[in-house]
Amino acid sequence: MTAILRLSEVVKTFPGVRALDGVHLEVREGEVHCLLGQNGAGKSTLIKVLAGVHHADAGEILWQGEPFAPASPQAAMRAGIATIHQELDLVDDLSVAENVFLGHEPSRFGFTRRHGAAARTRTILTELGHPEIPPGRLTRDLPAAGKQIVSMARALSHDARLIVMDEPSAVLAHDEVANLFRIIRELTANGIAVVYISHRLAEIREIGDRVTVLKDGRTTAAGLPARTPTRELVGRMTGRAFEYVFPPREAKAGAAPLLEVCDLSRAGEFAGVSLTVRPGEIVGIAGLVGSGRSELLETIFGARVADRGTVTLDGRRITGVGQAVAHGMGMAPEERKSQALLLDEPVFKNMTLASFTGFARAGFTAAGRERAAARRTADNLELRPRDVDRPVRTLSGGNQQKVVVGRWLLGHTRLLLLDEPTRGVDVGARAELYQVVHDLAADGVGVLLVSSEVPEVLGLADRVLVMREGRLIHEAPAGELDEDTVLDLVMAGSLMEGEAA
Amino acid sequence: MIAETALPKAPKYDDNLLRNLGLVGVLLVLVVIGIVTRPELYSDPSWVRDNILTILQQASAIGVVTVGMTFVIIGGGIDLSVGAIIALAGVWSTTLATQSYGAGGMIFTALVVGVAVGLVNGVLIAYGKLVPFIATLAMLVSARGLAAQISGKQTQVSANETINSLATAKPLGIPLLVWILALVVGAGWVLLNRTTFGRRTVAVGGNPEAARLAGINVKRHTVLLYVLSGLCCGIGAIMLTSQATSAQAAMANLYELDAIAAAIIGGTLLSGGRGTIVGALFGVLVFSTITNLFAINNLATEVQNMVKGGIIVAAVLLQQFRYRSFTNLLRRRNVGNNS
Amino acid sequence: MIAETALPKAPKYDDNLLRNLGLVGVLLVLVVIGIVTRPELYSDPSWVRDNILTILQQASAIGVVTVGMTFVIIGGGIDLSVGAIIALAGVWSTTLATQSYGAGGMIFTALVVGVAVGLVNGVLIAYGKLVPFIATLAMLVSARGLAAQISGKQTQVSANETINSLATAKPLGIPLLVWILALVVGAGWVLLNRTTFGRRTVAVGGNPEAARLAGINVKRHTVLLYVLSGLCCGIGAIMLTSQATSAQAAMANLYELDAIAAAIIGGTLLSGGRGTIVGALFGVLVFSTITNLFAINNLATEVQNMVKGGIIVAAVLLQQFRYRSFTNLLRRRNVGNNS
Amino acid sequence: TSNDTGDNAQVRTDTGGDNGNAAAGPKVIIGFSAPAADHGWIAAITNNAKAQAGAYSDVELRPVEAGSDAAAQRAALSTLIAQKPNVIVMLPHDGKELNATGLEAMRAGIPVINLDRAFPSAAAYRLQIKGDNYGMGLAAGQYIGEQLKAKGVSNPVIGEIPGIDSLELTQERTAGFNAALATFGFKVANRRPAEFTADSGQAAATSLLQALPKLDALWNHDDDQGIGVLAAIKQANRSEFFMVGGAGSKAAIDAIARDDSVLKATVTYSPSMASSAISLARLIGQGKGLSDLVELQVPKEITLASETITKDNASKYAKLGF
Ligand SMILES: Nc1ncnc2c1ncn2[C@@H]1O[C@H](COP(=O)(O)OP(=O)(O)OP(=O)(O)O)[C@@H](O)[C@H]1O
Ligand SMILES: Nc1ncnc2c1ncn2[C@@H]1O[C@H](COP(=O)(O)OP(=O)(O)OP(=O)(O)O)[C@@H](O)[C@H]1O
Ligand SMILES: [Mg+2]
Ligand SMILES: [Mg+2]
Repeated sequence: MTAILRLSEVVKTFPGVRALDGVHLEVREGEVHCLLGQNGAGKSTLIKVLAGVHHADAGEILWQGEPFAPASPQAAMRAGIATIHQELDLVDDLSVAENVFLGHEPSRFGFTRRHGAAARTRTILTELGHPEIPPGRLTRDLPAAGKQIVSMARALSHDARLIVMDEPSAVLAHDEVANLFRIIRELTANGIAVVYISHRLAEIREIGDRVTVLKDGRTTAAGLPARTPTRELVGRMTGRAFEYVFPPREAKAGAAPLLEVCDLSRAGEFAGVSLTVRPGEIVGIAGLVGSGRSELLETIFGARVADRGTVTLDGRRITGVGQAVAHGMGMAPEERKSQALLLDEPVFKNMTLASFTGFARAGFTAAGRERAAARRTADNLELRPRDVDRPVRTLSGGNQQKVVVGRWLLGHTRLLLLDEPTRGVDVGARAELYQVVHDLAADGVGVLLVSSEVPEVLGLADRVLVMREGRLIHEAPAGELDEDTVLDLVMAGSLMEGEAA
Repeated sequence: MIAETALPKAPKYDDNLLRNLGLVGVLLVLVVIGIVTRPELYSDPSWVRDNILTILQQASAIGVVTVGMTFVIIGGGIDLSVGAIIALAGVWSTTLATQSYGAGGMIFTALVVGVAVGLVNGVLIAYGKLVPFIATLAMLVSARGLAAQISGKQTQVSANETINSLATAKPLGIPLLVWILALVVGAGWVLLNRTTFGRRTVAVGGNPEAARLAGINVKRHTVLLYVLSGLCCGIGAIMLTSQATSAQAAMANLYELDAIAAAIIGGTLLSGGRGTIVGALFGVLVFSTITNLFAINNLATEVQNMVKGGIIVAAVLLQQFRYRSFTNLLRRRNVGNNS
Repeated sequence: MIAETALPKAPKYDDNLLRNLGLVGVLLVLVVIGIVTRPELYSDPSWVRDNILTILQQASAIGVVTVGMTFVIIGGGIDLSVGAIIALAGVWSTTLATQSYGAGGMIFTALVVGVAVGLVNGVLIAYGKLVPFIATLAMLVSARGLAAQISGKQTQVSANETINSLATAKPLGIPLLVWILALVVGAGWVLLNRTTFGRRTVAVGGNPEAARLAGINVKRHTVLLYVLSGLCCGIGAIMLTSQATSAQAAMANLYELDAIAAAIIGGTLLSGGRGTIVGALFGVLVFSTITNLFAINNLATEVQNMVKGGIIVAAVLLQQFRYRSFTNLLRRRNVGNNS
Repeated sequence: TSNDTGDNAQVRTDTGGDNGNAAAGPKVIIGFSAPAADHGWIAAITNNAKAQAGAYSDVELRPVEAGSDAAAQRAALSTLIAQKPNVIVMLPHDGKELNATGLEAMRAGIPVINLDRAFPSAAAYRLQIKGDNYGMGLAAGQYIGEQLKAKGVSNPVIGEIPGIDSLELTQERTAGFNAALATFGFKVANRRPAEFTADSGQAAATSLLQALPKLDALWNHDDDQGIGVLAAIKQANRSEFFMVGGAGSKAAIDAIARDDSVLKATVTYSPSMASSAISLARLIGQGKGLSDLVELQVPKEITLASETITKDNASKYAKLGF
């Protein structure tokens, strides 16, 4: 097999950051080449250089044997490189078909040929296993997973020789990932090369042919076989040795419930949800994408108004976010960029967003104390870079997530709601986050966790609730469940007594 | 599988349609107020017909400008210089020198001036990286200054009968200016909804980064948007000049505010990425119907103004209310009751 | 816990500082132009001193308004009604009835009117969910209408010597109005940068959803921002009334555009979430220095306007250029050379 | 120009003597349109017209608001024409921009009386009654020239504060002013336009005073904005020059009479022309002529003289101030 793409000594610098510092990469025709690396290692930057978004400061890129320096995204696409970017790059107010063909619309004299575009979109979506997504619908109506499929359809709509996928599985549920792998196999069977980025090592072992590992903008291992033992891969990335590291826990709940949710309902989203969380307990909610878990958390937090039912924290009714926060509830929402972060503000102000009033005296903020507290939290979370004055925008995705979680470590949080806390978070940071959650629980904080990664729910939680189509259908201590059981419940509700849903 | 549950039901209703229905409702309410307050006028069908045509004719120039403005706003910008462009194009096309070239020369001049000023706006914004607000505000000031300079601050009378007759011609019984408005609105609708240019406008305004990643030349497109707005102003300048049979540096005063307000009332998002041409037209019609209502009731200007603010607020609230209650209704119906 | 030394250095340069430096540069350039064109005036130190105070005094009312506007814009809104609020507050506080309560009554009235109108704006926007542009545009129209109604379209002369003397008083040789401007700017700076209110403003404007989910009452805060702007307008109304020793419905015409432009030139993001009070002040000073430059050179209005647009563009470009070249410099130094 | 509104309208009803025109005749419906008043002079125009119409038992005035620009006024007048009044009196935003509307009304058989701002086309009006903008400038220039000459100032520094600079009337006033000064060999050293409002007058005057550390004379086109101009002069603590106003507001006339400020004179541009216009509209509607003239009909054009009000004659003009 010949190398279709070869990078050597590629350097890319942003003001104050050397994001790529001598990267080597060689991708062969028809292979799935995985890129591994911690948050901020430079993976996204690397593929943006390939996609013509950034221009390398130095180094050499050979594409199909020729020197290659795409001046624009269009140039890269014309050369045969299609990219699915990490941040969803869709226009919400265009239809699915319009997004798929944005920039290369089928047209005659400038008039769009909508039926042609719709038909071709439908074909591509069907190939992708999603004939149910209507090409004419506005993209804003799709759930995150649907948007990811549209991004993928867009990449396939080009006649690409190389498709780069930056964490495509981060927002996908279990069965979706299997579907994605089927598509990747079909692509590679046709000689198309795929560069695949993911923080989940199991996926890489399953789909990857070879692996290149980045650390701090440098290639630390190039072209390893995908079956390389986890220990070695993780070691190359971080110096650690394990993927999921769940700290040992002795269940010690038993006090009176901290959070009591009673018969909570919101029309069209979820209904009749009752649950409790005790101090020091970690309760996990498993479920499919779109099963209404995010809405449930937001409603408990008071950010959405319930149609029916009550939420009480320590016996006090919660009816609004302000009150929830005041009484010690915190939430790390699902979409960190749009729901949690002030991207242009420094890290420390983001961390203290919910607690700066507490630091303040008589309405005057205390930036010094805030900064010091934020630094301590940044150390706890091993934030990289550990600079709390840097705008959050310049942090990698995983580190941004740490900032969001860190926000609730600063206040006097007694109940923490976590929605997909490790989405896009690297192996090392993930372990650190798990440790943080455990430490919190050990301090008596109750945690309600939503995650699409079943091992995470099982490994982290004391007690697991399974949610399906807006209802809780099962509850059991984590120890009594295994991955397959949970997946069965999530998909089919097969352990359900009445099969009501 | 994106479960059917995860995909919201296919909309049986359309955001934009509902909004526009809301605006039609507002228009109807205004007409009803007219009928109630001046029944004797409204009892005469030929007066009613004339009145409708008058409203449309009064809306024509600002309507054309609003179409261009809507494109600019959807594309993520704003154009504060539209009134000034009209003044400059109007004045330039009515200088004695230009008038000596006849109607063709005057129209050509107005359009070229509009396009040229739009081009300067676009280049300053796209390549000079100026904030649109500042760039077009600077253009507002400069273009009005230049117009004053060219006209020597005099009102320049158009001696060209062809130009002047544009405002009086009534092919098929409908004023020519209204035909022009209809044409521009129609063309704008097709351009926005049926061409790659329109789709790219939405992309550039809604998510410039995504547009760039999709290979769209965002800068060039931005320039084109301001050129389009300038072109609409050129057309508007000819329309206004023919109506006033003259042009001057102070003409089309504050058109920018009216055009922006009409676009927004019509459902265009000031932050870009969303908007409709038909909504903008309704926005313009609401304003021009309000003016008409005041005129037939002969309200004092200060009362007019006090009431006008209230009507605008009420119109938008009404529109929102209709919209919300309607979607709530649909939602309830789709969901059924959970127990 | 980690030793301070282990932490990375804080950034060595600051966006805002650089921007403001750019504006200071623009001001210096304007002054140099003044010196070159009218050396005989600038050779007289006492004239220069007077001139600086005059520029500051002329900037004082609009400066105060711009501080409020900057808060509103940083908080994600816009206030088109500032000029109209000034007119309404000015007219209301100079009616014969109000004047009979003396200076205290007049000041109180102006402030209350400002706050009340701001409150209405804020409630319409935060709770009525109106787009700020539309809500405050409606308020602009209504408030000017009400002002015309109250004043009977007459210029209302202030017979109150205390009010009128505000514009002539010069404690420590510096006009009282300039002191007021300094006070408001200082208070604004502290409020934005050192208080929880300022923090909330940035959060609400930068990402309202994030602010809400962090427990901030976004709606209430939005209302407070418009109230603050209204309050600044009330202060501005008194300042302007004392300067003109009168008030009328058309006063403070187009102040909204000037205030927004000054804020944006000063580095405030029109989309919210970022901005500086000091920058806004420099923006106001740039405008007022331009006016002064035109006056001492006796430029004709039309030339003035043409040049003014150019100066604004040049100022912003200069500022950007400085900024970019400076950061490029820093970047080059860090990186070394590329092949 | 003051807080007392309305009571000071300039009305003339000569009922006595052998003036046959005063006797009530057939009913005349007069349509009236003037721009939205945000300025004392325009407000006085409207007030005068209403007051004068009220003084006749055989006149019904139908005022239509003309809004804030020419387009709005065109729209308002179309609806007025449709109502077929006997005569229309209008003060156009701009004569040239409203020319077509004048023609439309005349074609519809409604005589049009143009107040103050001339139509270019003679077929567009029946009667033109206006002030003399050029003459106003001439009068101001003449007064200033004479005063300075009397004082023996050879190379005077003269300032000018016009109103809205893009208006043609401003241009005419400035042209007259320059022409008169030229006869003395003088010229304007600095010209800072305001916007007919007191606050803009203050700003313009402050700039002007700053630009001219020494000043001999100042013409401010408009007494309403003059309130701000005088305030600025006081704030700058300047008094080495004298000032001439324009239009002839009550406050200005009083100040001239008191002679306690730099304001020494004002040149009139009286809104009383609106009262005259209504009287003449009535006569036109009734087919009568001016009784002192031999002609059977009202003439086609009347231009009011611009008079110079000084301390000496201020008392005579006091009741004409608006
Ligand atoms: N536009 C930018 N300006 C400044 N710094 C940037 C920019 N984009 C990325 N960086 C920095 O470059 C480094 C590499 O970031 P990159 O996004 O490539 O990491 P990544 O490997 O994709 O991480 P993740 O797994 O979290 O997505 C990070 O330190 C990041 O903060
Ligand atoms: N703003 C919205 N408008 C319309 N429907 C929405 C909106 N937000 C969510 N939904 C719908 O609500 C349902 C549940 O949404 P959501 O995707 O948040 O569930 P989830 O279990 O949290 O899944 P995920 O794993 O993606 O977080 C879905 O049908 C989704 O499409
Ligand atoms: Mg990445
Ligand atoms: Mg979710």
